[in-house]
Amino acid sequence: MTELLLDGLSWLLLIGGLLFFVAGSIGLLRFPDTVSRLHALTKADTLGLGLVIAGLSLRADSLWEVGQMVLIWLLLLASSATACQLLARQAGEEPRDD
Amino acid sequence: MTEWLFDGVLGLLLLGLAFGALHGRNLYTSVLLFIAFGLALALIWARLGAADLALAEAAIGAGLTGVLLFTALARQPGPADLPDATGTRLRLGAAAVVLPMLILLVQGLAPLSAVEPRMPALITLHLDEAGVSHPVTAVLLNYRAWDTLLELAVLLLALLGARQLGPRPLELAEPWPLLRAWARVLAPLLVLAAGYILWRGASAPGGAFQAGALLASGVVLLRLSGLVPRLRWSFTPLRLLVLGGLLVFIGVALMTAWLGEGWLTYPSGAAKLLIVLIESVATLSIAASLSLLVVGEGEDVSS
Amino acid sequence: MTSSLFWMIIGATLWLLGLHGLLTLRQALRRIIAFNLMGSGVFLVMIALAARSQPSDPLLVALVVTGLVVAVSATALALRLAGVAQGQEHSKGQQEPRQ
Amino acid sequence: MNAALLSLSLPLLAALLLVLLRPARSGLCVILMSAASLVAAAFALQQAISLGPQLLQIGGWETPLAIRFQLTPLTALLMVFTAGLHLLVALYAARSPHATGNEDYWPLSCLLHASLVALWLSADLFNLYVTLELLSLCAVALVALAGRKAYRPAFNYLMLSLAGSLAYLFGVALFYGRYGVLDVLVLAELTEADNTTRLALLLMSVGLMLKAALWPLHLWLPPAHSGAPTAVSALLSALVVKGPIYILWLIWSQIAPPELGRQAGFLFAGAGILALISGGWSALRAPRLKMLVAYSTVAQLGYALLALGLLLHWQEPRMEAALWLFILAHGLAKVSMFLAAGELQRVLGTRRVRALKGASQNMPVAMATFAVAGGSLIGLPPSGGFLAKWLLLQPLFEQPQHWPWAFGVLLGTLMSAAYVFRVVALGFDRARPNPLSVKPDPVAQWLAMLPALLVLSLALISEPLLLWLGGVAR
Repeated sequence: MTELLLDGLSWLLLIGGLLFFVAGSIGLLRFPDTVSRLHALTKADTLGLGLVIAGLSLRADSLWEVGQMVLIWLLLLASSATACQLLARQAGEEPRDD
Repeated sequence: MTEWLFDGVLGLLLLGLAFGALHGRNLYTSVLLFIAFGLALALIWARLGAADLALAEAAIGAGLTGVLLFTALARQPGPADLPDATGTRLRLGAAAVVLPMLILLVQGLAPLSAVEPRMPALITLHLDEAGVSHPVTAVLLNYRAWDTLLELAVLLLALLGARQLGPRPLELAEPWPLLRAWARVLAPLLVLAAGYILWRGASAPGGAFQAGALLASGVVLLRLSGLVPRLRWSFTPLRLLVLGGLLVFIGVALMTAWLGEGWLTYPSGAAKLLIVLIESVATLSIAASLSLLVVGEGEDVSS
Repeated sequence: MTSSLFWMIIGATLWLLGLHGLLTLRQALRRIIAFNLMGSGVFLVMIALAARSQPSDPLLVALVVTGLVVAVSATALALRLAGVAQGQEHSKGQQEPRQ
Repeated sequence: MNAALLSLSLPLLAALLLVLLRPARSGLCVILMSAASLVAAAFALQQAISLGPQLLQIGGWETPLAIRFQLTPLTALLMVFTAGLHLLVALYAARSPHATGNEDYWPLSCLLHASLVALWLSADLFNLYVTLELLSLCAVALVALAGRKAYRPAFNYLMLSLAGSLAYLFGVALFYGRYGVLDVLVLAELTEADNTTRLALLLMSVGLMLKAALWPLHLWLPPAHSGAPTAVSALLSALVVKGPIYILWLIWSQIAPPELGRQAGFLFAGAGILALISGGWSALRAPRLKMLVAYSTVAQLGYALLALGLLLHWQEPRMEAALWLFILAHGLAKVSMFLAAGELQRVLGTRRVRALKGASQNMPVAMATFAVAGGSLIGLPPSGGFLAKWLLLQPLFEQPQHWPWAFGVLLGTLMSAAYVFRVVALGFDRARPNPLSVKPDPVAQWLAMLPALLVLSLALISEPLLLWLGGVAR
């Protein structure tokens, strides 16, 4: 029973994460200016990857694997936050970039 | 069945991304889709059992090419949004030429899937004499080391060629505390990861090129956050770093030809040592060359 | 049809897509992308050929790693060249080029 | 074999040291290096003739696993040719710095030398691809030395050259997929005339023809070769395009099954005749001197293509000697012609052909160089060009059904005579010459004359040369 529940929950999380990725990618392509593109991008990064990792953690064999995945997520969170701030600053300095 | 579904979706996605990258609405979309294409390709390499290549594609193919494309896009003088101005008639004409070629290609390729390759057996047979236990590294640095040597020369030539094109000043914004702080954290991690990938290359997927690309990304990061001074070609140690891989490689080739058994024939027992030596120096050279290609600012050639 | 043949055909299609782009496109950046697609097409054919045996033929994987580095070097040079060639055409007639 | 390896590593090492140390007198270093490499190559040639063809397994691995170097009299001869031409161009370039662009010319020309030697020696299809890429990146970097006006031609050159390489690589992948080996000599015994082989040969030939600027894929060549600095134009026309031609010869005469060769040979020969005519016509109409010389390269490569085509079509071994003699004679004559053209262009301060009026009164040596080199291109006796054409025509005259080919060659000869005389007639005009913009440099003009004199001297040793080439080619 717990097996089944865990499995279902993990699928739910995975699908949710993928949806965020798809939405983020479409946003990156379709949004008109830098700031809204960044908005789409960071959503996909943080939430999408977070959900996927949560989903995969439920299927992991050992805590060691979960730890690795969480480490990856943290690393990505920090760099995407930095990169995003940097891009936003750059976009703010220019009047309009496209 | 699931496997076919996965393969089919991945293949069609790849072609779709490729088409989008070529004919995207504007250059920005094209570049973006091209990077996505590179990542999809890395996935396919992993699916087809070429983990070395997946690593290399993610680091060099998608990562570095993407950065280079974005740099070029930012320096685009004209409005980048205009779609490409080619006539529909030309496109259709070219398609009419290219489509029959597809039939030809498929006809030529179809019999190949049934052919049994015999090289893998030969490679495994000699693996314990090669000095490394990972077959791809053994091919790259022992069986076909001459290819790898020439490939380092190709990288050097790209650098020398880019140098002829005049200075390309890098306009850095005022260095910014958050970026600097993060770069300080990330750079050592990248060095660590590069070292690990290099060391792992002897027994598992990984190796000099992947490690070099990672190191280069660290250097680029540090340079962009203003933590490293300008990379000057006139600075002799930098040139030594760029040329080191080739010099050591040729040195080994000459030594083995002169004193040993023949051109690039490693003496038995010393193979592992020589391969590690060549790989480490080559990693540094590759890292230096790639970083110069990305953030090198060039100088007047006469300087 | 085997999986290896499927990927070979995808690779060949990719190569032709790149070739078509190279023949018809005029913007330098797009042509460079087209060249890269052609390269990826050949590499895909090679890796599909490598996947005929289990594990993958290491020789072909090594050849593709070499080819990839060559392609990236060429791309870097081509992008720089395209940049300066375009910049120069852009400034033509407006001002005397610097230097 | 060691002499050949020395001849290969000298330029490679010299290039790296030049980049690293940036000596003040790079020119002198390169002259000494290429002279040493020439001596080593000559030694290798002597060895190859006395001991016969030699093979080296790189890394000491068994045959299909290792890349192999093959040293045959032909590859050794090509090594001597490469080192010799590099030496001649370096002598001129050291004398006239304006012909090089900037100091980076020296390491780049050394790398060009090294990559060509690596190409001649290699007997492995993928290794040949790497050397081809090395060669084209080197050539592009050299063209870019000319500065801003050359960037656009250099970019087009690079893109087409890369596309050609990828077509070639596709062919290599097909060969490996079909036969499981990359070694040329092993493949030679395995190949069969099936669909895959045919496709692989087609892709490789198209790629190589694009890279060698063989008609009809030659359009990138004239702007790139004429836009480069003078010494670079000479190297490109005399050496770089010969690399892909060598590989083309290698895959068709060694790997391809003879029945496929017979079919393709006819197409090659036809393309050769068309190259002669269209290249000659464009050269005749070219407004600029260096453009004229560059189009003449397109036309002259037609002879090589014709010789290769007839060699394959009739399996006629005499054509082999003709092919290589064409390559040698064209290389020497073209170096002279480009150097003379560059010298004329610099002294007169203009690139137009029309400005040459009466130039012989001020620069007799340069004009004479142009005339002598042109004589060899036309095929006037006594010259290397005449010998090569004689070898080509002999089998054509023997049977009446071959006379149409001979007629094509005749037409090509008339065209080349026309464009050479167009320049020479203007130059030796007794009219009032155009004013000079800088003082002519007689030493540089004599240095440009040197290769042309060598072409003439090929005729003096014609008999042993022909006998020997007949042996080499086999």
